Amino acid sequence: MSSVKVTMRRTPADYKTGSMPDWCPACGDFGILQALLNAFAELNLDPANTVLVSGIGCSAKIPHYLKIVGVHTLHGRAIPFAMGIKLANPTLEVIVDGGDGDLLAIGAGHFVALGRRNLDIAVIMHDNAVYGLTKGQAGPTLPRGIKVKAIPRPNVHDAVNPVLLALASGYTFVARTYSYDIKHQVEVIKQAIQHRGAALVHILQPCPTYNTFQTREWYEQRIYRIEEEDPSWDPVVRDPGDAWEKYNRAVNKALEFGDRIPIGVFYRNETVPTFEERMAESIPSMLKVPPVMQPIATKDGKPLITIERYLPDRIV
Amino acid sequence: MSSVKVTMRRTPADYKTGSMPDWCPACGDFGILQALLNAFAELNLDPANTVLVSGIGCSAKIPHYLKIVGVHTLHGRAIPFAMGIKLANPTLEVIVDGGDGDLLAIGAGHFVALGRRNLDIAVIMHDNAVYGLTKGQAGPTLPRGIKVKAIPRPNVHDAVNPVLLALASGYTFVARTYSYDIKHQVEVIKQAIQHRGAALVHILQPCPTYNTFQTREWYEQRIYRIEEEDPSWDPVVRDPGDAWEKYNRAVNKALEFGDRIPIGVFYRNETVPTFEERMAESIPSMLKVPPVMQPIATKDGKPLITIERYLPDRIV
Amino acid sequence: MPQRRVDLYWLVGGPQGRGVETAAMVFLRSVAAAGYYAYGRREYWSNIAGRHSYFLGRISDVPVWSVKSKVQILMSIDGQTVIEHVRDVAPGGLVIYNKDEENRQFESYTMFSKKTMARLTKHFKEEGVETTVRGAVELYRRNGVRALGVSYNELLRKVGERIGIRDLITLGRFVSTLSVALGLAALGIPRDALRAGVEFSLGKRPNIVQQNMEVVNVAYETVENVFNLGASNANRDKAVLWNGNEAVAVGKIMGGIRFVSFYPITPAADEALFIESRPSVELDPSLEEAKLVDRLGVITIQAEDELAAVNAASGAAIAGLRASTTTSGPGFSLMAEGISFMGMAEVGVVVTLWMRGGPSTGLPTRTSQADLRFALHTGHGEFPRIVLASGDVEEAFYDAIKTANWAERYQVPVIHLLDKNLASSYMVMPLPRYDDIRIEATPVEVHSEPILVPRYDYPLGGLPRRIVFGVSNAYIHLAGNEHDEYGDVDEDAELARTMQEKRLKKLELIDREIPDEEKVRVYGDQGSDVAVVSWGSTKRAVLDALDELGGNMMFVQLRMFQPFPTAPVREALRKARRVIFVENNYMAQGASVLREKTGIEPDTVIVKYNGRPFTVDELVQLIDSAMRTGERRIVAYGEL
Amino acid sequence: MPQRRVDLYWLVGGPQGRGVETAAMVFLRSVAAAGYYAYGRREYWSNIAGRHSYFLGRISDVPVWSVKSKVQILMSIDGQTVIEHVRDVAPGGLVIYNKDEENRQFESYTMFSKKTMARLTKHFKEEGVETTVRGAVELYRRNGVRALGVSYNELLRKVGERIGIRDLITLGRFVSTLSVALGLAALGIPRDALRAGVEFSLGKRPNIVQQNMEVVNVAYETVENVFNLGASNANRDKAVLWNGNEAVAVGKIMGGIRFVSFYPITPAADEALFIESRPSVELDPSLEEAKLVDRLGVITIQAEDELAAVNAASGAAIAGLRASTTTSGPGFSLMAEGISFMGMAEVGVVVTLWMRGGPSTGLPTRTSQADLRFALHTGHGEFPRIVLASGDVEEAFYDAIKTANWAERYQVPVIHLLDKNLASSYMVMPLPRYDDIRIEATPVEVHSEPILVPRYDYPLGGLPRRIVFGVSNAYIHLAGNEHDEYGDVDEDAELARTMQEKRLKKLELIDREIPDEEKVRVYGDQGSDVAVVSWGSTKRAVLDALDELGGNMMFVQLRMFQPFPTAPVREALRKARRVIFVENNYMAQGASVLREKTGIEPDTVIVKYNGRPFTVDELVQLIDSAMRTGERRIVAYGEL
Ligand SMILES: Cc1ncc(C[n+]2csc(CCOP(=O)(O)OP(=O)(O)O)c2C)c(N)n1
Ligand SMILES: Cc1ncc(C[n+]2csc(CCOP(=O)(O)OP(=O)(O)O)c2C)c(N)n1
Ligand code: SF4
Ligand code: SF4
Ligand SMILES: [Mg+2]
Ligand SMILES: [Mg+2]
Repeated sequence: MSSVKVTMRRTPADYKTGSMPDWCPACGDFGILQALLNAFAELNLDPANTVLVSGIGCSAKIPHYLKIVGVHTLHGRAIPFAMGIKLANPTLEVIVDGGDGDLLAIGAGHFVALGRRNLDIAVIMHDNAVYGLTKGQAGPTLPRGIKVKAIPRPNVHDAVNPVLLALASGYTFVARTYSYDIKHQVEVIKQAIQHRGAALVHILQPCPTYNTFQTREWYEQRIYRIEEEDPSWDPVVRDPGDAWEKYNRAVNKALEFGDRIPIGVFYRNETVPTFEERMAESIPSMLKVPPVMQPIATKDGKPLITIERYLPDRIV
Repeated sequence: MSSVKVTMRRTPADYKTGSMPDWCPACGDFGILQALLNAFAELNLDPANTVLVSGIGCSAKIPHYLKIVGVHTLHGRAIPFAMGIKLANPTLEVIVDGGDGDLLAIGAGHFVALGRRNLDIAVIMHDNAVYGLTKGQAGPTLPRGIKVKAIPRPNVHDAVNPVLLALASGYTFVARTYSYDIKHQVEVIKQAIQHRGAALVHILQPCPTYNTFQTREWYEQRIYRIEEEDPSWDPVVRDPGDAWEKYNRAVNKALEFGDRIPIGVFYRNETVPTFEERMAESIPSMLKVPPVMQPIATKDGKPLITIERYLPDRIV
Repeated sequence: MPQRRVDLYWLVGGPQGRGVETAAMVFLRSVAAAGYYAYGRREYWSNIAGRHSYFLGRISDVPVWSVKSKVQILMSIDGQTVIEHVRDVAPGGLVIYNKDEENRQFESYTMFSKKTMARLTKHFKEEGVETTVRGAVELYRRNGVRALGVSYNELLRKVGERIGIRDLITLGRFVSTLSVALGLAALGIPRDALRAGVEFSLGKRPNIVQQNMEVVNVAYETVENVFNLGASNANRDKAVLWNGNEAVAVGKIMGGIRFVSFYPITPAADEALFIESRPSVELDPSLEEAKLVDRLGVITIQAEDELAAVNAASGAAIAGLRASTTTSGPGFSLMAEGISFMGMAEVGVVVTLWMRGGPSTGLPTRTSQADLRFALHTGHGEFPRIVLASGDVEEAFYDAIKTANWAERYQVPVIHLLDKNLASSYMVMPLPRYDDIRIEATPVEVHSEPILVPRYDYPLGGLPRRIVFGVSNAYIHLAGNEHDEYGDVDEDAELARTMQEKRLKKLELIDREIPDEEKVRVYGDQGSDVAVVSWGSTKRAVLDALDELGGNMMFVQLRMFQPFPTAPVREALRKARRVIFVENNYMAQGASVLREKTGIEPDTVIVKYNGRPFTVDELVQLIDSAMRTGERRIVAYGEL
Repeated sequence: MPQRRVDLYWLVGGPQGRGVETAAMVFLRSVAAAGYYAYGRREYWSNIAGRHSYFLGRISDVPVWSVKSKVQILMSIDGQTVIEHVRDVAPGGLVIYNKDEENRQFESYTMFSKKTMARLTKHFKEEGVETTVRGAVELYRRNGVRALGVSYNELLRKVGERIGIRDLITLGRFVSTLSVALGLAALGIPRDALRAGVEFSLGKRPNIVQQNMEVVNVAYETVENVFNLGASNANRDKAVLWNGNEAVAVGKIMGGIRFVSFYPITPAADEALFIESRPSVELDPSLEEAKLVDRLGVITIQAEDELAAVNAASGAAIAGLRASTTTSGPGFSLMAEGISFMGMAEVGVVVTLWMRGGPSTGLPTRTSQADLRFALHTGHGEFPRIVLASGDVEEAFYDAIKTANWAERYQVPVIHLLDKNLASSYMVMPLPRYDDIRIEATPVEVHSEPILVPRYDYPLGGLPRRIVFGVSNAYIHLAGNEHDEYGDVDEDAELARTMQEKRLKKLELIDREIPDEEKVRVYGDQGSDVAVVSWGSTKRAVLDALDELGGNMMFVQLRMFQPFPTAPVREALRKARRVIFVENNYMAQGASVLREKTGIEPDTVIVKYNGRPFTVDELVQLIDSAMRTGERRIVAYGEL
């Protein structure tokens, strides 16, 4: 990813703004916020070159609590916004935060498209399986037949599996973690940010207010770390030739989500060119001088190109 | 699925309208049209109770060539329209036809959501890997790095695998077939229509005008029938207990798409309740008297309900 | 209707998620049980727990649906409420607060809006009082407001003793009941009326009811009856207590709507969720129709996004079911393409638009009337549509039925404009006059043999055929492309022209068929010198303001914006020497439509765009100021 | 400018996908090579191959950009063209057709529009001729048109002999060149000019050029020079041959736009694809700027849908890049929410809207001006925006540059209204005056240390700060919710009011800063009795019609609709005794805006809504009729 100017070592507190989160007490989002603060500090990210793009939801309030560039956008659309930002300046660290509703219901099309692009951004999914901010409707990851607090009848939709969907869509880094486990989160988030390509961090995030099913206890009974159970687990593709096998293993692992829920890195493959690199094939200057730094006119405001030069074959 | 009034045996010609398709010569869509005609005749579908909903694209012109109820809607939105129709009258046969762009780019969110619902409709995907009707841009299934006729640079997006995506989304019938193989298509389409639940028929459809890469020859060198190669292949879940294993096998089979392309049925599971059934849990009358046939008022136009009856607890 | 003997404004506030809604419901239901009409508007942040939230309301002997910017009684759950509303209680009024919080500083309320806190700090400093709850109490007193401080902890402990709970944290759950019980006691509402209030908002489990009634008892023992309302002697008829979301939901069902799609969004979702929680409606067994089905079903679909919601409703309508979708600004933006499709394919769907503060995510939980122009012009291309705005909860209910009729008959999108002010404002509403309600079912074409039917083969100025899938025995084609009578795509220039004309002539038919009084209503004397013109949820505040102002004034309520009733509006305003337009937006959109459609230019526009509705006193003052100064544009600032 | 010595209308038609475009390009480039200005509008179906398609155009000594409904020369690739255009050639004109198809019945053309065929069948029957190509030829002759039938097969065989190809199917690929070469021969265009035409549309491979030049030779040997144009003696300056899509694409790049997102849609996609095929622009090495980068990059993104397209452009603009997205009606509908976001978050993006026939999918390849109101009001809530409509390809080019400047400066969505008529109409356009072009870069805030910057802290009536990500060394927050100066969410009522005012006051600033002549242009004598008012791509047809009508008339072209230039428009129309409004839609939307914004009510509106633009002769006749009859509404029917 982009190079980071190291001027000083920052602490988690350096990334805190004065704004107090207005989440409910014990909300899983607090854990994610802390993990981001820690990860940013450990990576010593430059706040002016780190952009966090969020959608709309409880989760999406997070940029206001972080002293970095924060872009709080539209429900479901954080990924397209992030794409525009990243391409305008590929040297930026770009991170997307969103809820399960944000990214997998209204935003599912963009979620899939990001995989197809392998744009070098990290998507942090706050998965509470409900629509928090609109008062607890079923989210796309809530299992069918479950009746959580605020919904009038048991959920009629099947849950989608974010890890599997990410793998099916082409993400080259796919991981799952848990919002009350700060340490695990920090590790995974750091890797996702450092990964060169589209990364998904699927965070199991209890919503104590509305998700009365997937509670802290529920998760903690089920969660296990992949590499603890299987010390030989190595999700990293080091050679394109390995990709097929590692991908298949990741997909099979992803299918596991029920009584036991694996957390950790499922898949990581940096042998696939990023979208920026693909674009640079036809626009070679893009990775040398970021587009935002390229000139648009002469000093006195005259055009840099002429039709004669740009379109000689059209001159008649 | 719904029962079909058998008043007479219809032939494929009975389902033909006077309108002549305005597809290009040798377009793969002709094969799909023929397969639909044959399948409808073999199932002897009642034209007034069979609804074909299409999006926008070359593919989406198909309802105009069929003597059934045809609803030619919006680019990417055929699935939501079909959902409304099917729920309004669950006794209808509802089929969606759309292109790869229609269903997997602009419509990807609905494609995923349909899987989560397992609504009893069949989706016929005309996959030519290009945007035919807008003159040949790369479609979401075109492999990366390929430059087909009308695109100015090699494709910068990775292809999405429709079969894998359908499986990841929860479709309970997933199959692939090939548009120049009428017989195979008819078999698969018939099964999809008869399947109780959300069905995907992924049809490899050459576009001789724009897809200069995935041509007839290209496909015919790669395609093979799953059950021919593996006579023990049995994709049907007969018992919920089998679902896990059959699903896993289907996913693994789906990963195969390259030098060899499997066609046939990947997965079929009727043990999952359909969306109509899930809805009927809270609206029992729905499957007895289709909503379109339920009364909305008394004969003389008076309301059927009163607040006193509907909301006694709100009377003050 | 009886004389207005009682007319009292109230407010109850506290942190979101800590019982404000419960408290307000206890309050409303209790005063209703005492025989009053009542009203309460909910104000809250886009937040689940902790931000300051309140209900502002009124009680009276007659139906009421407006508020003033000063209340007679303020009931507080926390100290922040006491601080935030320091200017909102009328002299002579009463504020009830928790003495335990007296010393708390502004900053100790961590979810206080930075801006509001800064402004209040300035105010307190200027007044020379400390920035604490105590400082606020001091200011109330200076303004002639009685401040009644009681220790909530002490009272709760007293309750605890009686119900056998010691733990103060557990007892905390009674604070919402306590806060309003104290108020109701001060108002002199008969104590037994509170049982209905408790049961209504907390359910009828005896244990819960009994515990809360102990809270009530303690409150009544603590506070003396100051206002002395007693039970109403108005002897009003049965009424219903609901908010706009609920009234519209029930209107839809009564109007035959059997499919409601939505994607969760404030302030629309509660309408759909209300239906979702009562999806099956038992018919009166004595009805003829009950023989076919004993329970009617209403399908609600939580879609994956608003694109799915709008087009699924279209699908249901295409199949022949009365269908609707409900949303707010951001979702409505996503529906533009689907609405344009309805125009082309001739599909009738009721699109309910609950306006909220914009643009973009804006102020998701605050009100506005800024989507009028967008509703009028949403969707590319030209097509007929109906745009109707309801003035209050009662109208909204009846309009939900009418729009359902129109959508089916004309096969056009019907946009029903409402707003957050209506959505989450509760009122005690007289029960509907069922005899005035008509569900006008449009005849369905039914064929004996399956047959190809040209859906669009209808005469200029007429209506498309009504085909129901699975009933009509017809196979039709339908398209969003330009098409011939059969719905098959064709680009012939003459065809394009004539189909366009067919579709758009429907507007003239609609205009002819729908009576003028649905489109524009005049209150007061048509011959008045001064006409106040407005639309939507400002209605009651305007009417009440004109009442107070007296004089030669009428109110012209614009209801239908497409087709626009040009002639009746011109007629209504013909004699007005002065026209004052009131609306809850910046651009004076309603006034621009008036100008566009009638050539009438209002002399003054009074606008408000801070996310809060007009209050009656604000309008009294601003209309009066408009009359005196003739200013062209007046901005209202009221923050309640 | 020289006198108009040559002024000739032409048409070439054939089945889509069988060389109509190639033929038209050969034609246009050839006459350009002969020194003429030329114009050609493409008409085609939403179809890839087989439907009837044609180019309708004009050539002259002076720049031209309009057509009439009768041409002097009709060149046909197939017999259907001869049938479809049977009424479209002026007496004395020439139709060139393929004798081999003479016997073909209407029905043998399987992709004939059912409706068009039915109408032509009726016409042929009434005229008593057979429904074949021969019948059509008979009708041409009756109308005084010379019909020149040649056997295309025979000519192709002759070509085949010379280039060594026997197979008639293979030779079929030359039919497009043949059809126009026959026409160009009849026009008397110097044969060597055709080489440029062939190279332009078929490429410079010597083999191909040589083969096609043999086609040309055979054509020139076959047809005599009827019109005797020769080379133009106008001696015109260098010009560029392009269409509106291309002119806007180049205007954007010149105007500094470096990011164009799109989802394929007619008629917008060709603009983006044009850039995508030339993504990297080599700088003149002598430029100072070439030291930093030798090749500028322009990013084009084919998004997964229009929601992604609009918001990706917003993202790029937020980061500080000049960004644009391009679309047509259906896509624009999907952009409403994103545009509303731009309004709230203060993001400047050029949204290029190529209008086409609606509503819904409508007539995807036909023109219309029916999205004006939608562009003005799209997106929920109220926010500033600029809406500008260009009148012709030349204006479109310059406007693409200006809109890029404005979007950056004002940080508002800028909607650039164009239409299909502009998109795929080619013209020989004088090269731009580079000296008149200004790219006005807005200063960027740059800090020496990373610092928190309140992006929205700017004075009322001012502009938000310009921060470039990775350059400014600033961290900012940005939100689509209502926010404080720091972009942090707050719902305080006073804050909401003042932020709303800050944003909307930008409209007044924009109105002050942008000169009147960008907003409204008056052609002809300001004091004229009669004013024809119009907007968008009708401009040239109106101007040419007024030219022909002569008399005391002026043309008022409305360009900017938001902010609307009320005072200048009132001034322009002050003396007009009669106002005639011309536009390509049903509802007379431009006229409604005029009425809303100025109170001026046009005496007559002339509208057309069959998917086809106005022709000059149609306007001459209808304006004249408006003058004579004073009718309030006149509908134009022309089908070409
Ligand atoms: C277009 C649109 N539709 C609906 C909404 C209303 N809305 C706000 S937050 C939200 C869902 C939040 O759920 P999720 O994304 O899972 O985030 P969470 O609050 O659970 O963190 C919705 C539907 C909106 N803002 N915009
Ligand atoms: C909202 C919207 N965007 C874009 C278009 C333009 N459009 C028409 S067809 C099409 C793509 C067709 O591709 P596909 O769905 O793969 O169908 P095919 O033509 O290949 O069968 C597009 C983008 C549209 N009609 N509506
Ligand atoms: S509603 Fe749930 S997700 Fe939202 S802040 Fe509260 S606990 Fe967290
Ligand atoms: S463009 Fe391709 S998909 Fe479309 S009709 Fe032609 S061959 Fe078929
Ligand atoms: Mg969530
Ligand atoms: Mg396709």
